[in-house]
Amino acid sequence: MNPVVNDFSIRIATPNGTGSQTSNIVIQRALIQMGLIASAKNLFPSNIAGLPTWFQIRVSPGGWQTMNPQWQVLLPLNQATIGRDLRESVPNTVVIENSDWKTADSEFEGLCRYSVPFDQLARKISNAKLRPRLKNLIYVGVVAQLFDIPMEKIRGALQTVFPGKEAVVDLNIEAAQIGFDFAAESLTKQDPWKYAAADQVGDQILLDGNEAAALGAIWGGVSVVAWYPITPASSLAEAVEKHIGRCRDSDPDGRNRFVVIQAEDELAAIGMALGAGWAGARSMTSTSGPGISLMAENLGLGYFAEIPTVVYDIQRVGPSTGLPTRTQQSDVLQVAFHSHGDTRFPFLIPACPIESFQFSCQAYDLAEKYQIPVIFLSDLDLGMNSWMSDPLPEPENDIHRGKIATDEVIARLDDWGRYKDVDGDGIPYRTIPGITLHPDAAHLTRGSGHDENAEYSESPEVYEQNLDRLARKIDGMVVDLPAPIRQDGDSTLGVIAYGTTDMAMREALESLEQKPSYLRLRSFPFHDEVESFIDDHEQILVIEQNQQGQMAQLLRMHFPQLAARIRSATYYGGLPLSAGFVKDSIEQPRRVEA
Amino acid sequence: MNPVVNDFSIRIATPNGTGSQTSNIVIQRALIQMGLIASAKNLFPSNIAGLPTWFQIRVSPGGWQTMNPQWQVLLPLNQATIGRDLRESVPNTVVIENSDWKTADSEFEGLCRYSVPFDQLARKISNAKLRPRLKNLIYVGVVAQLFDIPMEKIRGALQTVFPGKEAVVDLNIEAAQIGFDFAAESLTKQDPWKYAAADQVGDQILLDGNEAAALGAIWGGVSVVAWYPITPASSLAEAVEKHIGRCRDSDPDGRNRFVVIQAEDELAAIGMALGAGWAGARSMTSTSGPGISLMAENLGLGYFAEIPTVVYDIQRVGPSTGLPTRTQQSDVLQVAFHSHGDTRFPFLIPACPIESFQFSCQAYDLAEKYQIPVIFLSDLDLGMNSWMSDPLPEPENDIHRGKIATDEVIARLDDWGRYKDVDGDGIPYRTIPGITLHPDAAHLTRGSGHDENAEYSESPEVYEQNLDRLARKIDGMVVDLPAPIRQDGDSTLGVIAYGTTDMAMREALESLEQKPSYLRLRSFPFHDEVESFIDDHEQILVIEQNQQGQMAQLLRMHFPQLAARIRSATYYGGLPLSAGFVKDSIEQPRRVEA
Amino acid sequence: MSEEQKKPATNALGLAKSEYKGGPSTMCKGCGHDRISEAVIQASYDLDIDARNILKMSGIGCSSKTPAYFLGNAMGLNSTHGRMPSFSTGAHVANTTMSPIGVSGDGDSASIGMGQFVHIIRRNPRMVYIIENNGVYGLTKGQFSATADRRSPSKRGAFPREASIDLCGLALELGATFIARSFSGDKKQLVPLLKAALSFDGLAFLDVISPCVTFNNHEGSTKSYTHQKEMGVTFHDPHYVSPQEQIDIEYAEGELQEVTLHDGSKLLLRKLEHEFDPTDRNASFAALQQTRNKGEVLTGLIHIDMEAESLAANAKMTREPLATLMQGDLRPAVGVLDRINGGFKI
Amino acid sequence: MSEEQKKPATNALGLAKSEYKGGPSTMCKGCGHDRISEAVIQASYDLDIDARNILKMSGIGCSSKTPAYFLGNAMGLNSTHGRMPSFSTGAHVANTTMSPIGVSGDGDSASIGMGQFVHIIRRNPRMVYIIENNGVYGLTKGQFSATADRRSPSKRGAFPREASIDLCGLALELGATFIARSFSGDKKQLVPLLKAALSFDGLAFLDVISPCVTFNNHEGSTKSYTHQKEMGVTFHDPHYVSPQEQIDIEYAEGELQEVTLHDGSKLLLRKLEHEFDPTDRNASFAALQQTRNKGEVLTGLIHIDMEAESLAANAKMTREPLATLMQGDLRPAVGVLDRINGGFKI
Ligand SMILES: Cc1ncc(C[n+]2csc(CCOP(=O)(O)OP(=O)(O)O)c2C)c(N)n1
Ligand SMILES: Cc1ncc(C[n+]2csc(CCOP(=O)(O)OP(=O)(O)O)c2C)c(N)n1
Ligand code: SF4
Ligand code: SF4
Ligand SMILES: [Mg+2]
Ligand SMILES: [Mg+2]
Repeated sequence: MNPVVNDFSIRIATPNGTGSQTSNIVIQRALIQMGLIASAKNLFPSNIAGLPTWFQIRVSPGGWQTMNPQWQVLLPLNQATIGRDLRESVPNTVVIENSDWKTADSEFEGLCRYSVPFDQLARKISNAKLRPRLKNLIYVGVVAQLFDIPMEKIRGALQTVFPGKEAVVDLNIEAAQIGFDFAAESLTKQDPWKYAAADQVGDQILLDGNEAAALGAIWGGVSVVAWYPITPASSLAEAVEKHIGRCRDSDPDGRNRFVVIQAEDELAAIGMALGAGWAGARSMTSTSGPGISLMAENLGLGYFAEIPTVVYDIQRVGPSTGLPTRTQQSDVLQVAFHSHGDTRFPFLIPACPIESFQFSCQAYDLAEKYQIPVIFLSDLDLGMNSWMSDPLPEPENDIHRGKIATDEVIARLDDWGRYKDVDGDGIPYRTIPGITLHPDAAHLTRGSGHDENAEYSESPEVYEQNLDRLARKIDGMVVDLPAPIRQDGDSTLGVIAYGTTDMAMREALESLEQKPSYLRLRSFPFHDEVESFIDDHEQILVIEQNQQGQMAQLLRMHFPQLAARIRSATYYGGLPLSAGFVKDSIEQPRRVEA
Repeated sequence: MNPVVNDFSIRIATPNGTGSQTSNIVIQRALIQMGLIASAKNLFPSNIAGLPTWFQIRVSPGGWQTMNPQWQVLLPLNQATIGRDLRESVPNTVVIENSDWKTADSEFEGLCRYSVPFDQLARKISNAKLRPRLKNLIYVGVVAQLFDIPMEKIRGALQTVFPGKEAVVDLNIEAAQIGFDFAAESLTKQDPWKYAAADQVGDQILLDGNEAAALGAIWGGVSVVAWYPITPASSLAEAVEKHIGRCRDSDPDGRNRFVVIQAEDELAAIGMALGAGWAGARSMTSTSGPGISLMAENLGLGYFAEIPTVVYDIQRVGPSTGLPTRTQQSDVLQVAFHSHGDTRFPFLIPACPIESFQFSCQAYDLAEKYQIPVIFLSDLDLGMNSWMSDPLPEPENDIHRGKIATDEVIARLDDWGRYKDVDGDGIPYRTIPGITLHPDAAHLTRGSGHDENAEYSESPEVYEQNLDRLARKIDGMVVDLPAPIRQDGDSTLGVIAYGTTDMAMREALESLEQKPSYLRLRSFPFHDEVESFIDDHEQILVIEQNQQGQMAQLLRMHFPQLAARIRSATYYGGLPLSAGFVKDSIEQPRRVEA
Repeated sequence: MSEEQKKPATNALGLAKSEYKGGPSTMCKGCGHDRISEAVIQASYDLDIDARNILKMSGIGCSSKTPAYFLGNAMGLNSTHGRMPSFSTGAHVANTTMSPIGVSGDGDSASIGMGQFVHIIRRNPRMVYIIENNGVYGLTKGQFSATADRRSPSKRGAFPREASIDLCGLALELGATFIARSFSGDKKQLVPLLKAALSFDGLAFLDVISPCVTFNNHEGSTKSYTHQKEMGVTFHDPHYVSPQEQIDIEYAEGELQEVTLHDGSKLLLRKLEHEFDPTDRNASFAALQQTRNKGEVLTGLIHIDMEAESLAANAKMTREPLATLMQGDLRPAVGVLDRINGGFKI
Repeated sequence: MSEEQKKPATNALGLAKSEYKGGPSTMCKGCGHDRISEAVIQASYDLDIDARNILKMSGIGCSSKTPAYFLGNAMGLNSTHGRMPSFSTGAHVANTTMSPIGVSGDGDSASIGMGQFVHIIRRNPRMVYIIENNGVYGLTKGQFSATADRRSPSKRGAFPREASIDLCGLALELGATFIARSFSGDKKQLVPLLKAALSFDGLAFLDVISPCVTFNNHEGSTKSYTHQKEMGVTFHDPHYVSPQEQIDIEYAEGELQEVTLHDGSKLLLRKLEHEFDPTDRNASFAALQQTRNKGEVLTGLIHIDMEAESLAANAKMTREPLATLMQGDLRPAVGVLDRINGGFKI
């Protein structure tokens, strides 16, 4: 059998909360240390311990980090799902089974089977107390032996997981070695899969999108963080809290130049973020589905009273509680027109850790320049899965705080007013309480009708003019928003995608004979390039991870002249999108509606 | 000067909270007693006492109840706005001024001026204590004398305002008579306007849309009402509370077959309504802008867990607090896709009190048949202004509770499951706790992923199938939703409007030479007729009361093939829409965007 | 095995205790919440409850998942985070013949749900309201909740910055009519209190300390099993006697306080060290104050008010379920609309 | 008129009292809220406050409109209904050199805002939190609020169905650090309490009974001017002494309790009939209980805790305004990102 090198996926099925996560990460990291781009998808349940988890590690010559819906190697180490795991495997899948379990032989038909007496082997672990946890390392050793991961890479990986704790590393290595030795002695290689050192990694790093976004916030100058725990957004706020004190200098007295507040709920979190933005600090909150819904009213105030803040919406499967630990892109229409009345919220859509960092950092400038809550629209796949990435680049631009009505500005401007469009761009000069001290500056910010001087007004004309100015302001944002990325193909078909769909798109494009053009949206409101891209193609297919084709709808609304050519292909099962779905959608439209 | 009979508007400007409302209503009602359709628009501030209010009474040969943006007669009885009131009046407007105030003569240039020493006349009122309130009746008398309203009609109107309180009526009449006598003696008629008895009224009644909707709820069988006060929706819940005990029989022990709960906020109000709907009662809540935003999360649960309830959204000017006492139609996009994730909420759009009654009544059947929160989308103009209307008609249909999984049904159906699509229409059979007792019936309703048997599931396929069924269910609703009303014209232009825009539309159509076709939407999701109407016309103009042309956007999304021909004309100043705006938009597109 | 041994014991409805179970629990092993589910099962079995007359209501959290694991024959609604009270109120008024058991967590009720917690107490619908109190957000992995107290470090050693909430003290201040605190590890106390709660016509609030073994059972935690065993105090042992039962326990004169509940059942309180009459609101305040000042956690029946009216009584609601009223009951008689129209005639 | 008479009196900043006014009030004539605005004006004037260092925060309601009617030179934020606390917390931490005065209503704070009210007390940011308590929703025309008490009928004669909330009792139970109640009609008491509140480093909560003349000042109302005059009781007269001032009032030995506030100013409490030490939390509980049991409304300083740490102190926040930190303060130094990237290297 010809070996197939560095081109297969391993799926590891375990119950969650049993410590298997460490083992899984160790395998991934060992591969990275071999110079391979090893991407991992963690399919975990909304539960703390005991329910099924799958961890899937993919290595491919192209270094794709897309989820591979099929796996070539399976470790069905969860008795609750073993039947299903075997049934879902294609013929010839390599199965590393626990020979201590009674599973009908018929279940393994057509599969390539290695039996490992995990429970027995576990008894060899010297530290009896830690045995239940260390036991998971045995399969690491088996995998290492079978597929050629050198044990020193396993050790290296363990050292990144337990930095500075050599004793712990040794304990883990002992367990892994038991597996390794068993495999070497008792298993006969019958499959083609193997790893070999390569040079895919270079100076790439491994991190998840939420942590990258958290760092972006710190580099963007966030100083007030108000949040409420929710999966998959918690890790973003927690990462800010973890890093900010270490990255940002304290004041001369050693006191913090930031504050992180765990609010009592999302209504309060967004209230705090907006209160801070109003008072002049760079502020943020992070949340997901149910939380973004709860923020509706206050976001409307932020919009109408023109208060900067940044809201991270890490999308999960909706509606309602949905699947808290699965991914989707289904808050698009909601955030675009969030809150009652005529509103339009700008949002940024990162597709990788670097964009998470950059867009997050940039969001603070945008929020302050345009005096509006800016939504950072990511999702669970990007946010919580770890990604190989080039190192995060130092931001190119300095922090810009937009138009501030300092005392000098007020004195200089003819007849300044808080909501006066002095420059014709719809953007007024905002005050910072305690900083702007000019006698004309004081006013009461409010969500009710107000005139250019922030005075209460019920005048229809004033109201219309104000809404018109707001529309102008938001239209004008596109010059500063991340532009779409266009890549022309050799077909009359143009495909539009955004966010994490990008990974699957790029992999699919690579494999297509006739290549459609591809436009990746990175923000809303839309740039003119979006219109010209649509105009340039006879057919447009929008591929996205929600049921209704929400972005396609948004595009139809904005480009009615071109709406007729916009079709959409949607996946909404909650798993990270696969290249196969994209390829199929392009080649043989399935789930594609007019 | 030739008299102009029954074709002019009177605008009365007063500070609010001074009791002038009674006088204004008395004039309106006296005109109605003369057989005239006298429509009234109350332009009141968001304040309890002291701020400017305008009350505008219109009589026209066509009996139009649209707001007339111009007035022929002005009573500028608020010193705070007199300058502006005069300036906004067109030449020759009749002005009944308070001669006790010092207003520059120049302000009255070009106007037809009657001076009345209101303060002096007030001293003639015999009851000194009540003088401050009764004083307002003086202008009623003046108006009556100048424009030919018989004093017995004034008395008749007062009797409808103070039923059974003849002494109060007498006190009011005394004050009105003072005005009447003064006008008769001291004013010389110099204008053409007058009223004359006519036969416009027939058996028409006078009521506001909120009260009609409240009665619709009672006839629709509502039994649990949970609400939180907010203008302009409070009067709806309060009207239910006022009428329900008197209309609905008590139980044999004299106890209430309903409960009205003033909740602590809108989150709780919708929670209670959904809790009640889940447990089998017909339930409702009423709110407006900020409140509908706060309901986002719970409505998502209602959608996904398939719980019936009725939500009245009486729209006011947004975004944010906006103008709480002004009208708009700007929650359209929000309610259509409320809450995070893929959702689509059905809504009903009444255009008059009778439809308020009927749609409200019908909403309970719809909510239960389709197991979904149904939105009743009205607005301040319809809800809080009083309208002449034919009497409310007895509902044609009996109450229908939809598919209930009674014990017999479960026994009959093959393998019933709470979310199983037995009939192929996407609508499952729902249980009613305590009523459905079959051993298979018990389950836990949840907002998280669930299979056909309401069991928790994270399966991608199950999730997709469930969302698809929901989409099918909602698509299917159109057969039961109020169909659009189509009226063909003689032009290639088709105009689409909905809700209170209808009044202005109909009046404008009457006055147009070349008549466009007119389609009035009455619900969402859209009927096929909407598509064919668009298809039948070269150009489509959607006229609505919000800035973004939200319904036009919704139409573009749903009919992308036809989107290119959909333009929109929008008014969003908060006043009731005028026929003039509609006419202008059709004739010489202004504020019309692609 | 003899015939007799095979048949499981059954209650007056002929049901085995196992028939009061729900699905298999997905809690972590040792989680306090599972003990509370067991107590609910025990109490329901003992009280011969037909589970089909129970409404299981909850919010979001590990605790709020537990209704899936008890009374599998009852219907339930797992609502949104912090909103169990409003959903319960609605469900209750829709059908006052059903008994709602609301389960919530300290995050669910004391953080996001604080508003609804306060207001359901004011409204006093008939229901059992259990907070499975572990001082953390279990399901989102161990952040502090509002009942985490300042002395109690997280697993990583951080201390809460904010004052903690004593849910019983709060309920008492708000005028709650039935307030008890218990401990998931103390079935002997919890079960009779649950029974009394189920017999009470009004809101019966139970704050149950329920350690989170995964995130808040470590040394120093004041919501751990160890801490509760050390610092928990009670002033009386509860004993529940159903209306049919005889009081067959012997007590010394004056040792026993008897509270007769709305359904005729009795809660007997055997006095321990301290004198304390939980029907006296001032005494309840004092007992709470006194123990708190000492850093103790008072458990047992803390307050009961047999005079207060429940929501349904107060709102003069029919005793029929609104949920089953028919067209004839709901739609006003023919002619009523004419009268209404007449009233709008000018 | 002599030269001297013409010039209005000014304070240490050289400002006339009129310069502390706001826009003309749009409250109903006689509304209690206007009296509270006046008290804020008076206190600010007396304290020589530069209004530009004040943040006026509010929610939605008649009460929440009043920040437009005082301190016209201060900036303010009229937020959303019930959310003043969160907006204030955010604004406060953004710039701890400013003093927030939050104004709310009983509807705004005790109904929709209950959650945020509870949690801001736990968090204890430095601010003055005033609830203008009239027992009704003024702005939406007279529905009961959660502080309406069961004995107090609406204008149309209906009685509230639910237990009322005593905001001071609640704040005390929650561990509030400064709790006072006053009456909009009692400037002599309200002004010194406001001054003390402004000098306090922590959340200073003032529950001010403020009759709504339009909807809740009728006979039988327990939030009317008459009722408050009849049933209001206090245990001590407050007198505020700024750090610069001498204590020039003469009191008998033991008649005076002195509380030194964070900025060195003093609140002198002249004892009336009862002994009562508001720094003793147990005494505060007792005083509240005792008066409530008699149907009285206790006013004055109810509790003060000079030991508790405020939010900013607790969070070890810099004393610089975060609002004005510059690129150099905010963005980590060059090289830090390399270090971070290094940490992600496998
Ligand atoms: C609106 C909303 N915000 C946040 C969450 C995320 N969330 C789920 S459970 C939970 C906390 C649960 O804590 P608690 O009620 O104490 O329950 P426990 O898990 O400790 O039993 C949170 C914050 C959510 N589901 N909904
Ligand atoms: C989310 C939301 N719900 C409802 C309203 C309507 N509303 C405005 S003010 C108010 C009550 C105000 O009562 P209170 O706080 O006591 O102030 P008061 O007018 O009595 O001073 C309500 C319910 C609103 N503005 N926003
Ligand atoms: S995380 Fe804590 S609360 Fe949740 S199930 Fe585990 S032990 Fe119980
Ligand atoms: S309605 Fe009441 S609270 Fe509002 S301004 Fe008038 S008196 Fe004051
Ligand atoms: Mg908890
Ligand atoms: Mg109030």
